[in-house]
Amino acid sequence: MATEVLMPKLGLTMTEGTILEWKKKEGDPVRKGDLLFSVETDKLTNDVEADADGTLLKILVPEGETSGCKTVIAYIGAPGETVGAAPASAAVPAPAPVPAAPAALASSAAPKAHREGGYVTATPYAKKLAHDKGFPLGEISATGPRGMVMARDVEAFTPAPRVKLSPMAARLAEEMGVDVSVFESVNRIMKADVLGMVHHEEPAAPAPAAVSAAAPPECAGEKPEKVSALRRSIAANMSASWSISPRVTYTHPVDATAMKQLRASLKDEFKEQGIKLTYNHILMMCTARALTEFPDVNASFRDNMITRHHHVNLGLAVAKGDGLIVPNLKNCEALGLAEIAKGTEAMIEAARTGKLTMDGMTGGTFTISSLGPYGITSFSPIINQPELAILGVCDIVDTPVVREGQVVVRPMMNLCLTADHRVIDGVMASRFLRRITELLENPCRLLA
Amino acid sequence: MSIKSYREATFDAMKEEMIRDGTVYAIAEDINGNGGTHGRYTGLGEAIGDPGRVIDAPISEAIIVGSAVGAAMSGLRPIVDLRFSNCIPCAMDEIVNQAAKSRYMFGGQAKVPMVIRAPDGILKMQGAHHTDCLEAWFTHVPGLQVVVPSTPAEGKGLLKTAIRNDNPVLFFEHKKLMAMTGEVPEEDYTIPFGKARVVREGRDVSVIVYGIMVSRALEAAEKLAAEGIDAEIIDLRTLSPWDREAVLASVKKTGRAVVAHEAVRQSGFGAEISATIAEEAFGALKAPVIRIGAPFVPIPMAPNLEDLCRVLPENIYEGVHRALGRQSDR
Amino acid sequence: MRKLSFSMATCEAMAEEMALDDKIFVMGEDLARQGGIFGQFKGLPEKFPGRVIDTPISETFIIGGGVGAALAGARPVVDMHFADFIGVCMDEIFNQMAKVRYMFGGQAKVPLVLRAPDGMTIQGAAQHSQAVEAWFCHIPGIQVVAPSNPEDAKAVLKAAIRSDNPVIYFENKILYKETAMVPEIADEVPYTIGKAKVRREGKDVTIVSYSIGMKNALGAAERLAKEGIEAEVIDLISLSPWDKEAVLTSVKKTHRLCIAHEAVKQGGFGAEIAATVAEEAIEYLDAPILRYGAPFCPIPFAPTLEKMVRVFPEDLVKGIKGMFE
Amino acid sequence: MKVSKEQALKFYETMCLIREFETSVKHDFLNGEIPGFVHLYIGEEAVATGICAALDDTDYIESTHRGHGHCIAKGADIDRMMAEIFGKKTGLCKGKGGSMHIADFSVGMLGANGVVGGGYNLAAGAALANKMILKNDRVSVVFFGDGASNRGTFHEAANVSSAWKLPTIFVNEMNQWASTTPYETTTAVKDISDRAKGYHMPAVIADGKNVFEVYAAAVEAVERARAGEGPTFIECKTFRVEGHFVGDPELYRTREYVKENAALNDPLTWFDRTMTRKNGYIDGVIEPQELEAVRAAAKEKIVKAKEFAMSSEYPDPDQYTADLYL
Repeated sequence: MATEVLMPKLGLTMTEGTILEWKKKEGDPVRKGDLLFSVETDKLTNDVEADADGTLLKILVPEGETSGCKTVIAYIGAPGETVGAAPASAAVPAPAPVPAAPAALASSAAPKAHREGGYVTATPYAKKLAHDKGFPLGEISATGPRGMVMARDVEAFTPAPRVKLSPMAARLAEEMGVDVSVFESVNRIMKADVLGMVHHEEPAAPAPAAVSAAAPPECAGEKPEKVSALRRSIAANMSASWSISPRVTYTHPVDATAMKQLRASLKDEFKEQGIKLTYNHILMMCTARALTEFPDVNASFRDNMITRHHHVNLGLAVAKGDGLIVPNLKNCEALGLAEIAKGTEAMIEAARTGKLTMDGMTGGTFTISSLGPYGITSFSPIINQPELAILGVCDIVDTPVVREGQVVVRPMMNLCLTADHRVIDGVMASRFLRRITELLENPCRLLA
Repeated sequence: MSIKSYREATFDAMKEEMIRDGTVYAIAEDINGNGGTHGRYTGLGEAIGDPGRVIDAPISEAIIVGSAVGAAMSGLRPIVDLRFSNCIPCAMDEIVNQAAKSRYMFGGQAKVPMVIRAPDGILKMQGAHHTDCLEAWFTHVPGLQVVVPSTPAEGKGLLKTAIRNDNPVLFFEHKKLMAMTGEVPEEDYTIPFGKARVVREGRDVSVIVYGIMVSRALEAAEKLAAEGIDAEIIDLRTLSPWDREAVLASVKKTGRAVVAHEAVRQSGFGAEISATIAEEAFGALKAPVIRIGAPFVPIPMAPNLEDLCRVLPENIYEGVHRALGRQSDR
Repeated sequence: MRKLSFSMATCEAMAEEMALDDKIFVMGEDLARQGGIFGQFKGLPEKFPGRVIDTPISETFIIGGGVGAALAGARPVVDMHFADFIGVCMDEIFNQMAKVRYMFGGQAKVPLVLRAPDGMTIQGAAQHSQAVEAWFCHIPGIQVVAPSNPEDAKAVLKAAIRSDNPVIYFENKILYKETAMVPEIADEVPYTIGKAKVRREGKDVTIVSYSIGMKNALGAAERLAKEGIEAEVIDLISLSPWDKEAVLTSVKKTHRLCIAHEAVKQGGFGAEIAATVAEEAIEYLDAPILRYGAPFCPIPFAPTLEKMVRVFPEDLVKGIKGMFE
Repeated sequence: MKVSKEQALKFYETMCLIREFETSVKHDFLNGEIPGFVHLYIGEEAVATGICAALDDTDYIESTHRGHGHCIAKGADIDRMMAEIFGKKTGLCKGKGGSMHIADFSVGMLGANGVVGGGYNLAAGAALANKMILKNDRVSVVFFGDGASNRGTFHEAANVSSAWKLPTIFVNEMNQWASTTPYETTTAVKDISDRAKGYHMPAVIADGKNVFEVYAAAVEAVERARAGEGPTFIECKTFRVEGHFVGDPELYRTREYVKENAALNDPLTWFDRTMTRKNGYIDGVIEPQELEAVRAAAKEKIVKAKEFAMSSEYPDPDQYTADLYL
């Protein structure tokens, strides 16, 4: 009897996945634990391991195609074994996603068998595994005998972002089918947030009827094309942010001379340690320091409540394929330049290769977006909710400036801070921006 | 190397040891008549050129074992044969209160180097008085050592160790082993007690067995391998002392354990093994520890009922599946 | 209710049952003249002349004879003097007592009680101190009980005498002197063999024991309570059959299991309990199973050495606290 | 002592039944139809027959692993005996016991015993219960071989039986072979009955091929037992014609030796020879054709018994846990 390979449900909100690559061809021998395929979800790209030994008999969902979770996408079995045709559900693209249940209600989705008396039964190793990974046992669906969670269940589990909702928000989210997980937040989501989303979130996969209704006039060769899950998720996030935050962008010039000198003086010695030092890293260091001094900027705002974060988790907008993701580096305030440089490069590499962990994606407190390399001298970035501000970094341009009455040429760079006026007024924004400038223009102050 | 039956291999072991050491002698009922049960002693006296050291005993287990304890304490190395494990209880006191304790009670003044050979296990329709596997009792008795060989070669090496060993040793030999043949080294070799043998390496599940159950486990492993399940099989060889380290190491590797023996399941030695795993390899367990043994009844005579009391490859195969969570518990 | 010692409680049980059924008789060494070496038969010879029989020192006859008497329709209660000597009549127990009913397809029954005083007294040494209950839990066809206090001693013995199966009744020698309140009139059904009792309710850890081991279990539970750990203490009372359900239910509640007995740990009955939980409820455990028993050596004589082979409440306390680290 | 001709024919019938039964069992075992172990009673028929003839149905016997003869002599149902030996559900023990563990409590046959010397204490216990507890006059007989007389259990049971004057009758089947060992090589006494002296027990030696002699000894022993005078030791000199078990290679003795002794000790030929001419056991003689008729009838019974056994079912698997606990 051949084993079915299912489209995994990697996390609470995933309803479908797109096969990026099959690591094995039909007819290849497969051992349990081999990489079998990589799948793109609305958040990350995951490599999925085979759960059975045998031969990859048949691939039902080819590369590039999307299929709903838990539908059969391939068969593994004995060589030559014949397998039934693909179940209808697998052949057609995923159906419109059901509203994702909020995390708070998620456990109701998992099998009941193993939770009598509220205790989640699991093998000792599964418990250890879940504990080490910080997974909540209760959310892991059990496939073991007597309904116990097995190690394999823990391994197949990808946790949902830890979203907390107010009861009212949870109800609304359910009724209106809002995917609350797009808030990657440590904060409690309130009614207002959900309502804010409803008007802007575009349906992840419009019902066919809706499509024809909204269809643009058909010209030869033109066809509405489904965008990637990642793009849809970006779209949702951006519109959400746009609707939620009344924002102002402040621009301040920086004399990059000292910054360039600093990099020049450290570059080689860092290189020896195999560390590539960029202006971004210096910028992050200074920003982190400034943020520790402006708790209201290193914060998030919700339902007229402000949460001031104890750590600076600096997000960095990273281009990825046709999209953009924002991984963040934790506790930057405590990191030295070398650590920041190392951490950042690793993070970017991970982001580009889809190796990011959920943890690397969530919990940011402030974001930096740099378009310098593209010669941009001014722009107004959009805040990465529920943060309160984002720093846009522009190109360094040799510019004639007046110093002590003399016109001199200096490498100048614009910093564009977009701040949420609900919390951050002009003066605070300016002071913050000015502080970063001071630190960049005179890095010794970092020691002060 | 040469192909020998278990009967021949253990015969060689005794012959070589009795020639090497004049203090070794064998005593049992019918030992000269038909060469003892299963003909394991046929021609032994002549083979060692000293028929006087192969002694016919009256039907009196108490005397056979008791006298051996006395002889051992006075410098000899008796090999005692009890014909059927079910005869052991007739000499239980001599074994657990005399043989096992004499050295300890007397502060090490005496030693009791003796071997008690006891054929056991289900052959065919011998009924309740000739078939029990009683090894568990003696693993609970400090002072005794318990050996359960699994092949002709193992039998030879372990029996030699048992004879040279200075402690009282119970040597349980499944009746189905007697005719089993296999490669047996010609040379003189011994196998240390307390060292298990990994019969087959595997990564998915540890199957812990001993005696006749080893070959049955291997049969099960073949079938499992065909399904891509890779079982590791451990032959304990000796139960007291037993190789905890080997078992724990294997279970920590595979995360799953199946313990099997032909003896009655309740309070059998399998309980000690799986209890130890539950204590000391707990965090590594990916599944319940599966324990397989005979049901809680004496062995019935009718063949179809008797079959229900055997532990066969199918039972181990099914147990492994349970350990893998392939099917839920019965 | 009045205070009664364990041994007097067993005497009462015997007297009450013997008065009800004159097929019941007692047979063993040193019974008639001094009522048993531990006074556990006091008064019976006088009350029931001719039904308390002094045997020669012939264990195979005491047990084998008991089996024969049972087959002939009597209801013998036989005494093993010291459980240590039970090996002398192992064949009569294992091959006869346990099997005759089964081998003969249910034609016979063996309503026999074997009373076996066991355990360490003070310096009884290797051949007068053993706890060997585990052997008999491995034998289909007999039942094994081991009460831990005077009240149970009486109820369980009455149940054993009324049972139509051979029952081995292990009575710990230290417990004989234990006194406690025991009801005057026993219930109609004194005790159901195979049922455990929860001696103390708790939510944090389950301690399972029986016979003298209960002293350790309850002692440890008290100390643990002072440290905020609520132990549930289960007294198995009957080892074969044993109350698997009671243990599993408790473990599913507390998620931790500690087992203690006086017998040698290796191959002891604790292993059966632990193995059963490891197979049937491992998914409920939050910590490795703890098992306490004597180390692997005979019982030494010298007090300093004997102390080394005993289990103490402190041992359990230490181990159980470790479960919460 | 003299008996009626009917009684003599009854003896003969029983002995023939045993002989035919064992012959049939041997044949079926060698043909692989009967598994396990079977130990045959051929050559010793007069002992079981003579002893049991002196007992009532309510008296008890404890048998050995060579117990078919005792079972038949005590009056067990032959069909169900045969079925038991084949392991069928219609067997006396519902297929749980087999040859070595055959019993018929309905006729006071308390069971064969797979353990050599396992029966003494049980018999003594039954005797004790009957005399001292249940207060009736039933007697218990324990059969045992010369080999089994070396078990410690013999001595414990003999001592209590005599000390308490229990109605136990020790019947030693002195067949000269302790399985494969000539008894004299492992036994100190020439006559096993010498051991009775040590227990202050009256002993008598009977010619094991002479059913009348055995019967007479038994009658006397039963009288003593019922009269509360205690146990008796009856040693019956006989000969084990077959190997220890069917299939025994008998490396320990020659065919000639066996033939010779079998002829000397065979109870049936002795009976034929003695009864067909004037003798001191019955008035008159028994005609050869009368004997022939008895033999034929016995053969027929056994054929039927085998048919019954063969046509019976094996036990239902779900019965394997039955009959253990009550």
